[in-house]
Amino acid sequence: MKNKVLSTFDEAVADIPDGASIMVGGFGPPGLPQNLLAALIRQGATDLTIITNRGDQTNAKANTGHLVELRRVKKVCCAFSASPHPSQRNLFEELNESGELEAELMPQGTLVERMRAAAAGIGAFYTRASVGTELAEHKETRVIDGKEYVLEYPLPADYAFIRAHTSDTYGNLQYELTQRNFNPIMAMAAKCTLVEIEGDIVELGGMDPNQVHTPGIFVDRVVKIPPPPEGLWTLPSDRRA
Amino acid sequence: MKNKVLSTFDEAVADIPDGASIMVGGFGPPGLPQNLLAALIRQGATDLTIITNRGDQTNAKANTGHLVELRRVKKVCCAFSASPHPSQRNLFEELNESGELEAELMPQGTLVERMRAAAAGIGAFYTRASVGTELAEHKETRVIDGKEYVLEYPLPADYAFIRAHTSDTYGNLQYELTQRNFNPIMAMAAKCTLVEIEGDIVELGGMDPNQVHTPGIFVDRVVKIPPPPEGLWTLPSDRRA
Amino acid sequence: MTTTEKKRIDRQTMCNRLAMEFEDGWVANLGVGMPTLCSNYEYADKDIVFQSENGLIGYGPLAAKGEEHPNLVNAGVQYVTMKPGASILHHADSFTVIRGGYVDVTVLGAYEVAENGDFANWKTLGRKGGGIGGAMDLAVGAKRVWLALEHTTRDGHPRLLNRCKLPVTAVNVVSRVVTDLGLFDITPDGFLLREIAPGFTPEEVQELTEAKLTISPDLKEFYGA
Amino acid sequence: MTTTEKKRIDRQTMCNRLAMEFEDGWVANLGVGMPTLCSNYEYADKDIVFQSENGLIGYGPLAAKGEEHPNLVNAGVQYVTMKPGASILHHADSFTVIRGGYVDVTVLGAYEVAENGDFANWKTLGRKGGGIGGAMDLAVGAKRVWLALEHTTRDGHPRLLNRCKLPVTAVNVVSRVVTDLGLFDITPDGFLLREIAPGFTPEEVQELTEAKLTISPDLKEFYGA
Repeated sequence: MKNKVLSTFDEAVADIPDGASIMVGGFGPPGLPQNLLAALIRQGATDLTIITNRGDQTNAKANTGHLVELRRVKKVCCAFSASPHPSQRNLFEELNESGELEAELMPQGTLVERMRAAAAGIGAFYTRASVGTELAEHKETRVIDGKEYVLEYPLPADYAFIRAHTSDTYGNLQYELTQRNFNPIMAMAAKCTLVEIEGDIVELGGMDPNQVHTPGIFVDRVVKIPPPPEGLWTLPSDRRA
Repeated sequence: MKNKVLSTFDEAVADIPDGASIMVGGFGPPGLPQNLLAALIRQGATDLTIITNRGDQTNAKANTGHLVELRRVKKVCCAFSASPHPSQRNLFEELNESGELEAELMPQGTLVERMRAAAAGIGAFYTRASVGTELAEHKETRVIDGKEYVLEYPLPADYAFIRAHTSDTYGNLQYELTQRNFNPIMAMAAKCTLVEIEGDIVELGGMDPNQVHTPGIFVDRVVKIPPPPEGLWTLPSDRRA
Repeated sequence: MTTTEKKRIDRQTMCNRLAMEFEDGWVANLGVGMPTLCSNYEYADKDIVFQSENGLIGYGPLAAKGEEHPNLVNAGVQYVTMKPGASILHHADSFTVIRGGYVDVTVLGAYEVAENGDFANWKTLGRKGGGIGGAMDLAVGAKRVWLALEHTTRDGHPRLLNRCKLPVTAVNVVSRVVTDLGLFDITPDGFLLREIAPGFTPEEVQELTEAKLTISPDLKEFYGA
Repeated sequence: MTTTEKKRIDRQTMCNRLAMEFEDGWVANLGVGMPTLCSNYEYADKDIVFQSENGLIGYGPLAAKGEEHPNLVNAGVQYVTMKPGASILHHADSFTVIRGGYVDVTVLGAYEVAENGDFANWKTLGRKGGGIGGAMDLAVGAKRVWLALEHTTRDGHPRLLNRCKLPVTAVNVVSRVVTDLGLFDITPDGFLLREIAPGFTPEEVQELTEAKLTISPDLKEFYGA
């Protein structure tokens, strides 16, 4: 099976064009593809659509928020488009308010289900999440079995940036604990999936077929994260500091 | 976490009422819950709705086909409602033709996606499978992004009968190789999930949280398969004989 | 009621009061912020399985400083531990748990709650964006939606309303509310005051509430206050 | 064409002909029955990943007798082996692979195929039931739908038709067909005969075909026959 391992993150992101849509995995630090994001920041692509859980992060250097600060993001699809408290109001929110950036906000379950629909060839689906709220105001609804549902459409992307623990050379992946989160679904939903690996990249046959979380058929490029300072690692102590 | 282990299959199926809907896992012998089916056959519940990949099997003693032969099945939802060749025509097919039994036939991907919709609180979904065929004749269709889709509704069940390799006492499950098939989805889609275990039932904490295929929150009753002849095991040599 | 000193309920006691209603074997999802305090309650012989949106089932107390696992957080991105029997799902399967009805109770925070069971917790006035997270899915998917919130805003405006003024998170879903002034059920008749903060009279609580309260004939002092 | 002895193509050669068109790295799904023979082809330095509906990715040859793993079968419930790098999905994820466009080619059997790309392979005349399996999902999801079938029925009726007479499996999806008489592409103009069985003339093949054939200006003898 094809060897998908590249040696640098810069190679991995080199062909990403302006205007690309990119899913960015992670839920908090676990599973966040910091090294791919850092490479994309160096690479320069602009006019990007970012699909990620939180749109409202602008403090990290290797986060989608930094792309927002650099004015390289035109749209963000997310489950958080404002910080929890008005006092934490940040640039992302200001750009959204001024219309310089479009933030499409949706329930987290709808976000991931729309990705899954894109992955699974589902044309649209009905969910109860957001029924009766302002998010459903201009959406089609339907009563099924006595309950109201909102119609939601697939959310595909050109690229997925994800982080996993272990890979083989074909890109079969294993995640560690809550590093999993959105990452397996993004790998299935995007046309081209880029993965940064924390642990080992093993030879073909080195991973138990029963314990592959994301099969390599969904994965296109794999890069091992180098040790710090070259490689980016977030440790709990960084967050507590 | 709650201990869900029972000692006999007869206990596990004791409360299943007439008229119940039951998902039966397995794809070929791997993952087929033979011991739960044998217990259900002993138990006597009738007027059943069976949801399973193949409706057209009547040769095995511990298969859904035996329930059909005993005239205890009113409906089967499946991806096969006739044997591949007319010469293999069997009782299931005859009962379907005479109207004594209803067979609802659908594409295999639709079958499992309808189960997943039931599991995931999805009210309905659009798929391209069966578009333009007689299966879609009386179904709602919609053109999305230039392609025609058929609307499909959830397929829930009262019970799921599945087979796994390893369990812990809470019902966290691991499957072995293609034993997995429909089983994880059925566990999520049914109100009450019964599992037969080929290998070990380990203590809480004895299974790697990263490698649980079906979390115990989806599982209700677990029984270890005893050695033959009491326990039913199908080995490849049985099928080749 | 005897006239004791007026005492608003502290947040941990509020959450304890909901937590003690959890039943053995329940799967519970706790919202970020105050609801997380429900995990501090001592459940004794009751076995509660905590589930979080990011796919973690069966998490335990917060990790001790220096013992955090870098890849193990709950929905509030707090470093947690796992109980024996824990497991991990991806996000789509995690929301199958949530929307599919496998969560027995979710305790959420809120800005407002209305007597018809609507509540608002994702967007404040005058802001274009908001923070939904898993709240809208939990609100429609969990078997029980309970809220923990301060009875009034910092300015003293009531949060228990006839109808929500802020954009709602879901309609007609809340069945129980705890505030620093009492424990309420939401019934077809609206808010039912079941337990009241020490020293407060039902009239005083009504004064701080926009919606009309029904007072339980069995009204008690707030348990544990 | 020289006049050689008439020779219908055998099934393995038919499937080899399709198999040799597979490209390096493709994910392939082979239907039960004749199409399975595509896995016997010697792909040499081309790496083909075989996927089956029951969630197996990267399976290898049939298991030797006595060496079958009881929990390892392909979609035809044949005991198979795994190649290094194989993995297992559950059925819903497996049909994500299939409907989601990750299958580069599916080779299916069929009773009939029409010049507009419709085909029929799940139900015969006079029967109420049928056997669909994964065929309808593969037909709409795979990037390429290729068929391997006998050119005529046992009674000599053509299977390459203007329009399908049997209930169709999918509409407008087939792009390539191999029969025991030749290799055909389906183009906007219908069937294009590209390679022909030894000893047959295009006129003879047309005689056994309901649909009007276009003959490739580059018509060759069936490769490998």
